[in-house]
Amino acid sequence: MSTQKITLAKGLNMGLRKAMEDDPKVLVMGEDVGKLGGVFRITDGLQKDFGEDRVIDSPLAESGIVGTAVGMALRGYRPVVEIQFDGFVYPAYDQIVCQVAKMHYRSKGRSKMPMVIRIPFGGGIGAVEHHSESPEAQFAHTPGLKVVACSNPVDGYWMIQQAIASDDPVIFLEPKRQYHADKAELDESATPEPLFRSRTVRQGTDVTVLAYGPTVKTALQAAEAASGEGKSLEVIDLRTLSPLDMGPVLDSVRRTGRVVVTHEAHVNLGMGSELASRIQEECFYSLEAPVLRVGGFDTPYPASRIEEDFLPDLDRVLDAVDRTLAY
Amino acid sequence: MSTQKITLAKGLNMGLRKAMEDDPKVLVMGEDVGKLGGVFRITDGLQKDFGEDRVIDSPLAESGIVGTAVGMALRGYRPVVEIQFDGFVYPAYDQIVCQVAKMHYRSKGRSKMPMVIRIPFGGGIGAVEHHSESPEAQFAHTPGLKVVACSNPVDGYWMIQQAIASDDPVIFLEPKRQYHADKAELDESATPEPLFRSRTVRQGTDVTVLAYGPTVKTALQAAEAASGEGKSLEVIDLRTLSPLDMGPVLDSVRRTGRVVVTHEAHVNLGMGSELASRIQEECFYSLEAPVLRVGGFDTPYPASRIEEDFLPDLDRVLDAVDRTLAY
Amino acid sequence: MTHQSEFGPDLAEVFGPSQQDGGPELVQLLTPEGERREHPEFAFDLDDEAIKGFYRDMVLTRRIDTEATALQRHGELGIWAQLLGQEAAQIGAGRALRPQDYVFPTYREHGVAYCRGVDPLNLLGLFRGVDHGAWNPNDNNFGLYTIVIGAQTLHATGYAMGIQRDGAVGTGDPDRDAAVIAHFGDGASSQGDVNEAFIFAASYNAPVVFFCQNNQWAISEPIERQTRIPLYQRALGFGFPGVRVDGNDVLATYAVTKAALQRARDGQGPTFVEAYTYRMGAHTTTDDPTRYRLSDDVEHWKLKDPIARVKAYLTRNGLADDAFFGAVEDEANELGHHLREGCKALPDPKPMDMFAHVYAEEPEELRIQREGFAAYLETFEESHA
Amino acid sequence: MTHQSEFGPDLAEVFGPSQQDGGPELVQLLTPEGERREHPEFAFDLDDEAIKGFYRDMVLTRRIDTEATALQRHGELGIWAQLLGQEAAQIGAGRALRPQDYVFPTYREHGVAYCRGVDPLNLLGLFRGVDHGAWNPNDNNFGLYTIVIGAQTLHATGYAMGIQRDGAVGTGDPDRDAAVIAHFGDGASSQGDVNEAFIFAASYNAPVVFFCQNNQWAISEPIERQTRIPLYQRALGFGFPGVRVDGNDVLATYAVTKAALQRARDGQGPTFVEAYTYRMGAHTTTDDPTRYRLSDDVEHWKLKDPIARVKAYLTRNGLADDAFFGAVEDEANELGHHLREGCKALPDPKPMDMFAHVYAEEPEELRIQREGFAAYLETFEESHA
Ligand SMILES: Cc1ncc(C[n+]2csc(CCOP(=O)(O)OP(=O)(O)O)c2C)c(N)n1
Ligand SMILES: Cc1ncc(C[n+]2csc(CCOP(=O)(O)OP(=O)(O)O)c2C)c(N)n1
Ligand SMILES: [Mg+2]
Ligand SMILES: [Mg+2]
Repeated sequence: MSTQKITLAKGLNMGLRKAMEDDPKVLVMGEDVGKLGGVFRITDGLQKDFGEDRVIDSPLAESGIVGTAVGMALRGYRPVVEIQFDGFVYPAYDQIVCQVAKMHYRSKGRSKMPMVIRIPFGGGIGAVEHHSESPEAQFAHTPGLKVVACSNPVDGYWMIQQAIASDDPVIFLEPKRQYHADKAELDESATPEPLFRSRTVRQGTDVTVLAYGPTVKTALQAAEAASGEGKSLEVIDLRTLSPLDMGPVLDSVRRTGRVVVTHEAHVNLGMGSELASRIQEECFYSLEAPVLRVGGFDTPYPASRIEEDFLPDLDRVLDAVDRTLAY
Repeated sequence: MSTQKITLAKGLNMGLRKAMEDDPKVLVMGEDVGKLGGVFRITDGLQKDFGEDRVIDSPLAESGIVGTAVGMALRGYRPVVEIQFDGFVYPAYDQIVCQVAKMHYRSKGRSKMPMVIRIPFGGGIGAVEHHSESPEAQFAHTPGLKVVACSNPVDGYWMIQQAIASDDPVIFLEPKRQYHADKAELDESATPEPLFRSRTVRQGTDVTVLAYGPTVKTALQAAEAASGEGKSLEVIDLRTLSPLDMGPVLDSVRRTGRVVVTHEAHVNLGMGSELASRIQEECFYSLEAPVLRVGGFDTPYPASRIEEDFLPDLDRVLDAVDRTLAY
Repeated sequence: MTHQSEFGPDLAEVFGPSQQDGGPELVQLLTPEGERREHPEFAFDLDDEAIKGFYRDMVLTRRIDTEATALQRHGELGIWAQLLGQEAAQIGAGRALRPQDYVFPTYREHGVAYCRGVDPLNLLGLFRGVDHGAWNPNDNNFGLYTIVIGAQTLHATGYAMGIQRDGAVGTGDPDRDAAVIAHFGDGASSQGDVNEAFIFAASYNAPVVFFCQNNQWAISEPIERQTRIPLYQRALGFGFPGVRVDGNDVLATYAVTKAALQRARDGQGPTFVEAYTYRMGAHTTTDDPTRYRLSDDVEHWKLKDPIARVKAYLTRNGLADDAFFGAVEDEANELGHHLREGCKALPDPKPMDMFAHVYAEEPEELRIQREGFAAYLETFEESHA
Repeated sequence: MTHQSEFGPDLAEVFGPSQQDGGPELVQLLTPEGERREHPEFAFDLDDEAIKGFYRDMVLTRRIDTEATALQRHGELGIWAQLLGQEAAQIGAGRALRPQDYVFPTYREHGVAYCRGVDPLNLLGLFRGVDHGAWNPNDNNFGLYTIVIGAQTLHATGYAMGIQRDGAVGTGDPDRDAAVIAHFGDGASSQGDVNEAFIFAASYNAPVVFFCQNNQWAISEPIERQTRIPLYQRALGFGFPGVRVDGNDVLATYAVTKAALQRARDGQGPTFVEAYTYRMGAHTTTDDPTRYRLSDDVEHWKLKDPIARVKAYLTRNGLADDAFFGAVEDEANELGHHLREGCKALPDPKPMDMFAHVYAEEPEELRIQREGFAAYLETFEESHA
């Protein structure tokens, strides 16, 4: 197969289509996923080709969407649920943490829950309240769920298929501000990396920068900028948030001795706190400086005109890099 | 006023009564809080004395309870909501994180949200699924909420009144297995400590043990046991989880250089991870060993016959103490 | 300072309150005195042998309940959710099912579980604290008990949507067409999830029967707190039929549920069945109903006992003799023995079991945690050795 | 492989689908042609001057909407939720309110906001991204816009319960008795929260009017996905009255809402008002309705324009002349100017504003974070200096 240049939105769309072609049990469900193709057009064209029974426009009720998806999964289907925006996942929170996450455990493995819950997450698109949230830590704290975040078009294509193929429920986070941003070359004949693996996206020797979803790009930009000043940053795209793939992280930290974690979620009890905890536990003697965290501040997501101040950016990442290097 | 020996359940009940007497705007609402006095009897006798309009038995719907409480708060009331068990707070999650937490911010401080959401939390009572959860980290991650946990009868009495007096919404966690356990002497004429302060409940020099709610007792027992072996543990009852009161914690760590955090919530992204992150950030050079975390494992809460293995206990705390001392 | 609410229940006057006798809309085919009644819409289409079978079912179900209650009192169970008084509702509903139908229960459906062939011993596990559900839901098309109120009604609706997608609705093949039944209580009817289940079921015309046992109480809260009008009418506002059946009448419950299930299997969509009954016991063994309800009410409902009326019918019409009743009693005794002995013999889980089945595919970090705990436990065994 | 669902809408046949013309149950007092109609239950009790006032209100409201839409197109707003076609529903509802009543809006209640005296400029803030809500809800008893679908219906119900507790219901004092109105859309009717609001309101007999603008669409989903029967009937199942009113008829909407509010103030509990209307524009300025609906439908609804019919009535009956219409037009132009100039002049928030009002009492840790960020920002100012 020849390669093509695609956006993240396109990669996800193609990945969904592929999964639906490969397995008739795969269903897509959510608000406006049918004719409209979702507000971000990620499911564009799927209902036309797979019909209303496989691409299901739902009533406006997130608990209902996830709860009925549980039932469909129990019947042997593999539902892929779209939550329209991050901030609207909360009405379904009970079904996710008490039912989706626990069904396999409760049933001693007799009832599988092969469900994917797709959530466009993060900010930076100038949206109104509730449209720019980063709820990943809350799900990662819940045993029974797996949580991943893609950061680029090629990962979008492969990871969505892998998540659908997983027999465990996967919270699938998509950095919405990347949907229609950068394009990348997709080779459909390639062999993807496993889903629950982190990836070192830039080698470096001075500081390890951990990122996922939307902040991978920020981290890479920071690394580029830092290299101009003679600082060598290693950037890891975590990709999987639960489970964490600590192998590459610890390897890197043992080499650099310095870590900056960056995400859009609030710093307090965000993924950065878990990463910092594990790193100091595992690499205590390798650390030259404390693990520093650069995230959304511990305020509600602000009005969009100042969202870029709320969100971690190149400068704040570099500031943390400088601080860690100054130790 | 003379002192009396009371349980935690009694302390909370007396505190609620006092708050209702002091301020006619204080309302109590929840499932079975009326004639039954709540399944744990924390609201025992209140409906009889304050009437059905102030002690409100609600329909069986947690989102409805919290959502209507928001409206009552907007009308100038101070609702105290009871969630029957920790595991049943999730249907109200959306109202809590999107409305209760954000109303003050959204309205530029014009709409106050003086609401208390009482949640009996934690395990150890031999209950069935969903009755032993520890959801605190999820709330602490949410800006706009304040989160506290009481650990003893006297704190129960004072802290509930202080939480009700707070103009910010407070998630009020009550260690249910302590409700009817140990008694303590209450002096109603005493001046309580402020609500958002941690308290050193045992002085020590070798290791700092951080605990809250149900694990304070465990930590104190561990300290007692350790002292027999010549190890001196300092125990801090955090009391406030959001905001954290880092002052006493950092002071202690600077003296001991070693920390063990213990809570019943899952270790992964639990309060321990935030505490570890902050401690390594603030006291990097004081630490002699990594901050260690002893919590519920990263599995769903198991069947109650093995819950004591899931929960952190004396031995697991001491094990961590030994590990940190061995560094 | 004691006072009642000043906001009068004017709606109850308009729409009529929920009545102790169920009101005129109640479908009844067997009176509390044991007399058969006809109903214009619903007929009981089985013979007297079947009624004898229902009698047996109800006696055995009650025995499961009293035995489990006793086991709780003796400390063998942590808690037990009693069904006393609800036997007819559960047997009537349970016996109306076909093998291919699927049941989503609450935590109180012991009688339905029995009808599905779930060993009652398996029900005890979660109340004893040895597991969260001992049976395989796929063995008997009987889902695990669900404790979060109302959550299972959405699962039921989704499962029914799956049945539709499998083409197992409205084909006319009696062995293929399938329905789902979702059990829940009167209190549950207030949960958002339950109402969303109604919406999804109506919207997709899903083959699901919403079977509500209105036992008049949600722990200490009377039905009037949840609704001011008869509960079955809730369904009408969502666009599907609702029926109130005498839940203490096993014949009527059977007939109505059977019709509703057939409607679902035929592709005619959801039905709401309100089985009007009464929780004769406490909410659970830890509850104390004397705090909130009158013993008078309980006495009133004793006269409507679901088992007594079938016994009266069988006796009065000479359909069963002492030998029959004695044989059922013997069977019940045997069952009691099975439960008592079986319960005590239920193996405790091992600490390490808590790590089993968290995921279909265990992540490395959990494996490490598991192995770490195993090693930790071994240090104790060593030190005790 | 294109195919439609095989699960037929049999319920729609039974109960009758939601009709384009609202069906026989529609309360209408002014036809699309501008003719007055009588209704046995609801009368319009104001004079022609009031109707002229409504005309003005609707024209100004529409101008707010078109102006804001244009501002969005010019990049001055991030997004705008248009109300085109819903002016009568909002003015009718808004003008039925008394000062002491309280409004809980969605994100589209620009007309109601206007009625409450909220400066339309204040509505732009959140769509421009300068704040989450610029007005003080207590100034006009008009709550902030709520974006999470349905959440505000529970707030409304709770607020109404507060009114009860303040003794401001059923006293007969017209300046004291108060009601609450909760706005929401047809799509919102599927949310658990909205249904729970119905339950709480019925249970406590709360003085709240549930005012649903059924504009036939929830983004791309037609009303049939949310309900198979006319939406106002939903209320009946919860035990309170539901009324379907022509939401493009400002007289009828006013009359029905006024009656419902009075019922609430009198202590007779909740009412559901379904204002049957149509979303003439896109869901928001970022939506593309050509993907999912026919322009035929839009054309059909154009004939029912809420403003045109009042104009027809006024003209036909010689109640208003060109001078009147010209004056209203002038006012609208002035309003347009106010919005255009005002919008561009809306001050951007400062970065540090994000830390304001997180709490009533700022915790120390947040103060430290805030001060840290301020110091960080200063390093830039220095480096730029
Ligand atoms: C979401 C949730 N909230 C609260 C509870 C606690 N609870 C358990 S049973 C019950 C009452 C249920 O009443 P009903 O639905 O009438 O069923 P019944 O117990 O009468 O069979 C309550 C409040 C729960 N299990 N789940
Ligand atoms: C809980 C939640 N889910 C999804 C959304 C996204 N969303 C915004 S408006 C809308 C449709 C609302 O339709 P309706 O209630 O009919 O109101 P309308 O927009 O037509 O006025 C959706 C799905 C949201 N805001 N909140
Ligand atoms: Mg009940
Ligand atoms: Mg709509």
